[in-house]
Amino acid sequence: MSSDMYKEIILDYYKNPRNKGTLESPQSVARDSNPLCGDVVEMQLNFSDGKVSEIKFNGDGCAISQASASMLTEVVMGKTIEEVRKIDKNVLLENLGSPNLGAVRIKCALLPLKVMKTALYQYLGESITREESNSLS
Amino acid sequence: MSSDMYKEIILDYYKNPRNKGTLESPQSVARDSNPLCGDVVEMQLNFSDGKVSEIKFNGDGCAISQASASMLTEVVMGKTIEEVRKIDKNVLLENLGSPNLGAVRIKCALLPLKVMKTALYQYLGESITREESNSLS
Amino acid sequence: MLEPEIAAHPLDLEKIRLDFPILKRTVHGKRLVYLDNAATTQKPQQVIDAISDYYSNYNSNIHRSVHLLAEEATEAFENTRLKVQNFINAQSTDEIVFTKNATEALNVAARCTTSSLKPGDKIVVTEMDHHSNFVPWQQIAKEKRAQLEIVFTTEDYEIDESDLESKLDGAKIFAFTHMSNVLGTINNARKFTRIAHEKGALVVLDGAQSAPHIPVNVQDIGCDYFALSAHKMLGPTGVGCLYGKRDLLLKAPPFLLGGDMIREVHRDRTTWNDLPWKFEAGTSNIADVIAFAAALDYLTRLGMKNLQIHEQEICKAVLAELSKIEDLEIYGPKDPERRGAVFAFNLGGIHAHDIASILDAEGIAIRSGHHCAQILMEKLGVPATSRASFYLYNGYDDVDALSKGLHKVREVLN
Amino acid sequence: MLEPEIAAHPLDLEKIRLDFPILKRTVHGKRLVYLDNAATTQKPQQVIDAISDYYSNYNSNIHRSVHLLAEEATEAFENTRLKVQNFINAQSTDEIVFTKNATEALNVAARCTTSSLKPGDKIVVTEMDHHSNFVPWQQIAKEKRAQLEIVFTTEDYEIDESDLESKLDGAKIFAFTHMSNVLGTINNARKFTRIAHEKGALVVLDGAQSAPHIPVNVQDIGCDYFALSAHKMLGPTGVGCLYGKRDLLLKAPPFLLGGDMIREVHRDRTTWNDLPWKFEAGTSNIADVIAFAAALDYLTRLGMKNLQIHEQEICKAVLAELSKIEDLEIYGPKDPERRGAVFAFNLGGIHAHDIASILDAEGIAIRSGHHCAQILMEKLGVPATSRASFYLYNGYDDVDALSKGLHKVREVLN
Ligand SMILES: Cc1ncc(COP(=O)(O)O)c(C=O)c1O
Ligand SMILES: Cc1ncc(COP(=O)(O)O)c(C=O)c1O
Repeated sequence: MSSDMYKEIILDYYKNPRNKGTLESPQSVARDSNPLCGDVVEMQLNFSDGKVSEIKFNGDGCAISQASASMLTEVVMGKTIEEVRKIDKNVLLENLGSPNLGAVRIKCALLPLKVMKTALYQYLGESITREESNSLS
Repeated sequence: MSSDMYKEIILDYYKNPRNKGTLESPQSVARDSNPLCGDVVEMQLNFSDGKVSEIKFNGDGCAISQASASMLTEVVMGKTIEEVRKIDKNVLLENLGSPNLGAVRIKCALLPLKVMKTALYQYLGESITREESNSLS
Repeated sequence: MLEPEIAAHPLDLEKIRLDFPILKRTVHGKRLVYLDNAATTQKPQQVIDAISDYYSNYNSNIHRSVHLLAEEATEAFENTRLKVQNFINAQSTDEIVFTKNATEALNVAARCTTSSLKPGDKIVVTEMDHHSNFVPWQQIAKEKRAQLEIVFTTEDYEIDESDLESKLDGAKIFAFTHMSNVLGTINNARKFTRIAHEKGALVVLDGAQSAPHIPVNVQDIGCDYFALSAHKMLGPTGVGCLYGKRDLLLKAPPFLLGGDMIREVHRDRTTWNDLPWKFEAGTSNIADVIAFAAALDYLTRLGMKNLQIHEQEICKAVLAELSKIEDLEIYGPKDPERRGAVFAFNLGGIHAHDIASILDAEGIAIRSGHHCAQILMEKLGVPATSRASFYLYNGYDDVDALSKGLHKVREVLN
Repeated sequence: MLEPEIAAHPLDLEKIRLDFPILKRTVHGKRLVYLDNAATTQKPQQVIDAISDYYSNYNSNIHRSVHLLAEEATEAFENTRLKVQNFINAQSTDEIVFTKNATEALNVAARCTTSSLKPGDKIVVTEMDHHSNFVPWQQIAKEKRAQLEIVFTTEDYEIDESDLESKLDGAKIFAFTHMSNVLGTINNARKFTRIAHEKGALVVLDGAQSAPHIPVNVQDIGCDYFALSAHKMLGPTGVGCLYGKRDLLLKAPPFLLGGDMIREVHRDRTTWNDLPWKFEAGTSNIADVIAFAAALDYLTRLGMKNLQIHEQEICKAVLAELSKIEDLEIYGPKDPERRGAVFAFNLGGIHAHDIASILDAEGIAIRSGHHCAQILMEKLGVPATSRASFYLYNGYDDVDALSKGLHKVREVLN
């Protein structure tokens, strides 16, 4: 049901996106799209003292993906790298108010997390494991 | 039912084939096969005074095709060209005792007629029409 | 379609709906309003029963066997071929090849028409073609170093005729859709076929959306190949048909190779079976081909002309209702006589997936995305659209539901 | 097959037969004795019901849509893929591609393995291969000017191992059948795969006859590709599967082109979807793929090991009974452990079609002809054979019926 999917939290971030935009010279940038619906999300991050010091998202897509991206920037901001590593699908969905998304729309919600993780690993000189990538798409 | 298909007439011609063999120098020879079951039938004919004066069949195949070929040689023998032209599917099946052959086995029964007609037309310098060919296969 | 010469009479929706068991179900507690018919249609009990009846009573492999089950199955299977022949008015059952869907049919047509293509030869398609009638041509063009030309769509969502004329110059093949699965545009297949033939090009017509909705007469149109999908016209999934003119199919190479499509196999060579079996390799989808006959019977009984009139009435209602919704843009012709009842639209800046999800919560099934027409999306300048598509069991109540649902979308997301 | 570690227990035929509605029917007034299982098997009510249930309750196109019906259909469809993966013990669902039958699966495998074949390269097949695993290779060899080698069959109806060893020298591909649909021979797929791999050849295994009858573990066998057909293992017609190792499928070109198998379509280029969808163009046979899960559940519940033991018992009985019939020659191994329950035979000089017709009159359905194995017929020196093939619902009563029927054939035609 719409009320199940378009939770207050999602509608709030969708209508009033926080941290949308670009950083001046980000230390890491990642971008990906969901070929099924054309959602596009880009994440830009800066780190200092082992923490996320600045983060912005940009993109185009449905309410779910854009709200998820915006919400995620707030969750990540200020966290240590180890804390950010631990953010998974469940953490994300809880923060979105556990919407009932179904198998297709859940990909919209997860895309920003995959992009953010990709940017993090890029900064660390690592790359996303196939397992984690699968769990997010 | 077997009794419906393997009529006395068919069993008789199958067990005691008449006119099986080859002519010395036939005026017309035709041969065809049924790719579905590997039945092969050859017909050799001689004509005189506008009538079939000699006919032999040869071949390899099931009881239906071989009995039908043998029976057909007897039906055709001595007939005028115009009479032979008129022999169609119905005439053939009646002469076989109207066996209940079904859509697949009926092709076995019809093959000799197609071959005989082909030999006839060859002798006349004609060729079998697509309609007649279709009605016999 | 050989349409009986009777006066058109309106469809009896109440009676029709009783034939479709799925229409009894609810979705999120609401009545199911199924408006995703361009993707696949629902099935009447008659089709479902034909499948059960086959498996319960005469399931058997076909063609090469003499036992009774095989004979019954073979007869029923070939009977569907005859019904397809009559439904699109082909000249002979030799011209009807069963495939697994319209996509396979189009791939076969592409192979049939291009086996002697030379580098530099021209293949023409249109901007409004479905990926299934675009990607095969694009890739064969690459493979054979042929030239692919894409005819423009006008601002009125029609094929640009002057562009068509010029691009067809010297073309070997023209592949186009009879009815667009996005715009709803019904192309003048007869006229375009005549033009293409005058220029010496073969014509491959994608009938996946036309065969379910309007009377089709391939001899009258004159096209060389025609593809359809059973599941878009009340039939089961897993069955498509390729119509091809007999002399063309005779000369064309086979596609899939294996059992049933051969005449004789030798160590060093193989000869092919007669038409149409030369193009049907391996065990066919016997049950579903047989059940497709029940779908064709259903359509024929209603009358394709009546169905078309019904859909034109629905078209008028949809165009009237949706025009009342602010910021709603429909991509497609405005004239109900020139279009089918499939409507692609966008609503303000709201993403198509959000529209589809909110409508789903209201029990309304529509589609959102690029509808396998990315070239067209690019042309329209949108990443995606919503799409509502109607069929013979849809009525004014469904149009109302859609309109109310779209107002709800606004409410939730504005 | 991940077989539960339980003691083998015999099949409860009486209970099993109740699941197959067609077994209640009579043929020419006699009980149906269905012995044409190598052509296609009968279907249990569970499979028939799964189809009706889908069409009556959640029929929808899949993958690209967000409405509830589409989600339910997509989940059920992908669930079958998981069941196939488990049934043959593949490593991932990425490795399971749905096709329309085993023939299409083998054609896809042939295209996958030969895209970079060079003139003179060697493809090896065997004399006992089905046309569907022979003609594709023969024609590709022609097209690419590659060399086709055909491994001999021994007098014991086995693959000639020393001939195999020598023909595999320098070969690029070895395609062979896991179980012969004529001889019944079960080839040592694991050993032959090892030999082929040692010689540097890819292995394509035709599992159309093995998957229904014996436990299959593709990882243990080590083959690169494996093909099966649902309709030969209780499932609906219109569904096949191609297993391919993930890294090979990743590198292989797609086969059919069109909707669903693409990622992005541009005017000048197209990129492909992820595995396995890259190989699934157009609308899939959704209903039948979903219903195939019910067939796999049925087989898994009985246990493939139990089924195999049952068929070995049947084998012994058939070999014993038929050996009593004068002039009856069986073409196939004598050891029930090395063969499946499919028996090709000839009876004196009586033509196979006459045998089949007379048995049909007794209610017994067998097949007659070349069984899509003309190379093998040529080798055996016969134009055709009769073939009786058994499955899980066949018992000793059916063996008796066959034996009595064959005596009747003698009576009528001698
Ligand atoms: C215009 C058009 N062509 C081709 C197709 C392909 O049909 P199918 O997916 O049944 O192969 C479709 C349906 O998606 C279509 O709408
Ligand atoms: C050994 C073997 N391979 C391949 C096939 C082809 O299977 P299908 O006709 O389902 O494509 C068959 C069945 O006829 C077979 O027995």
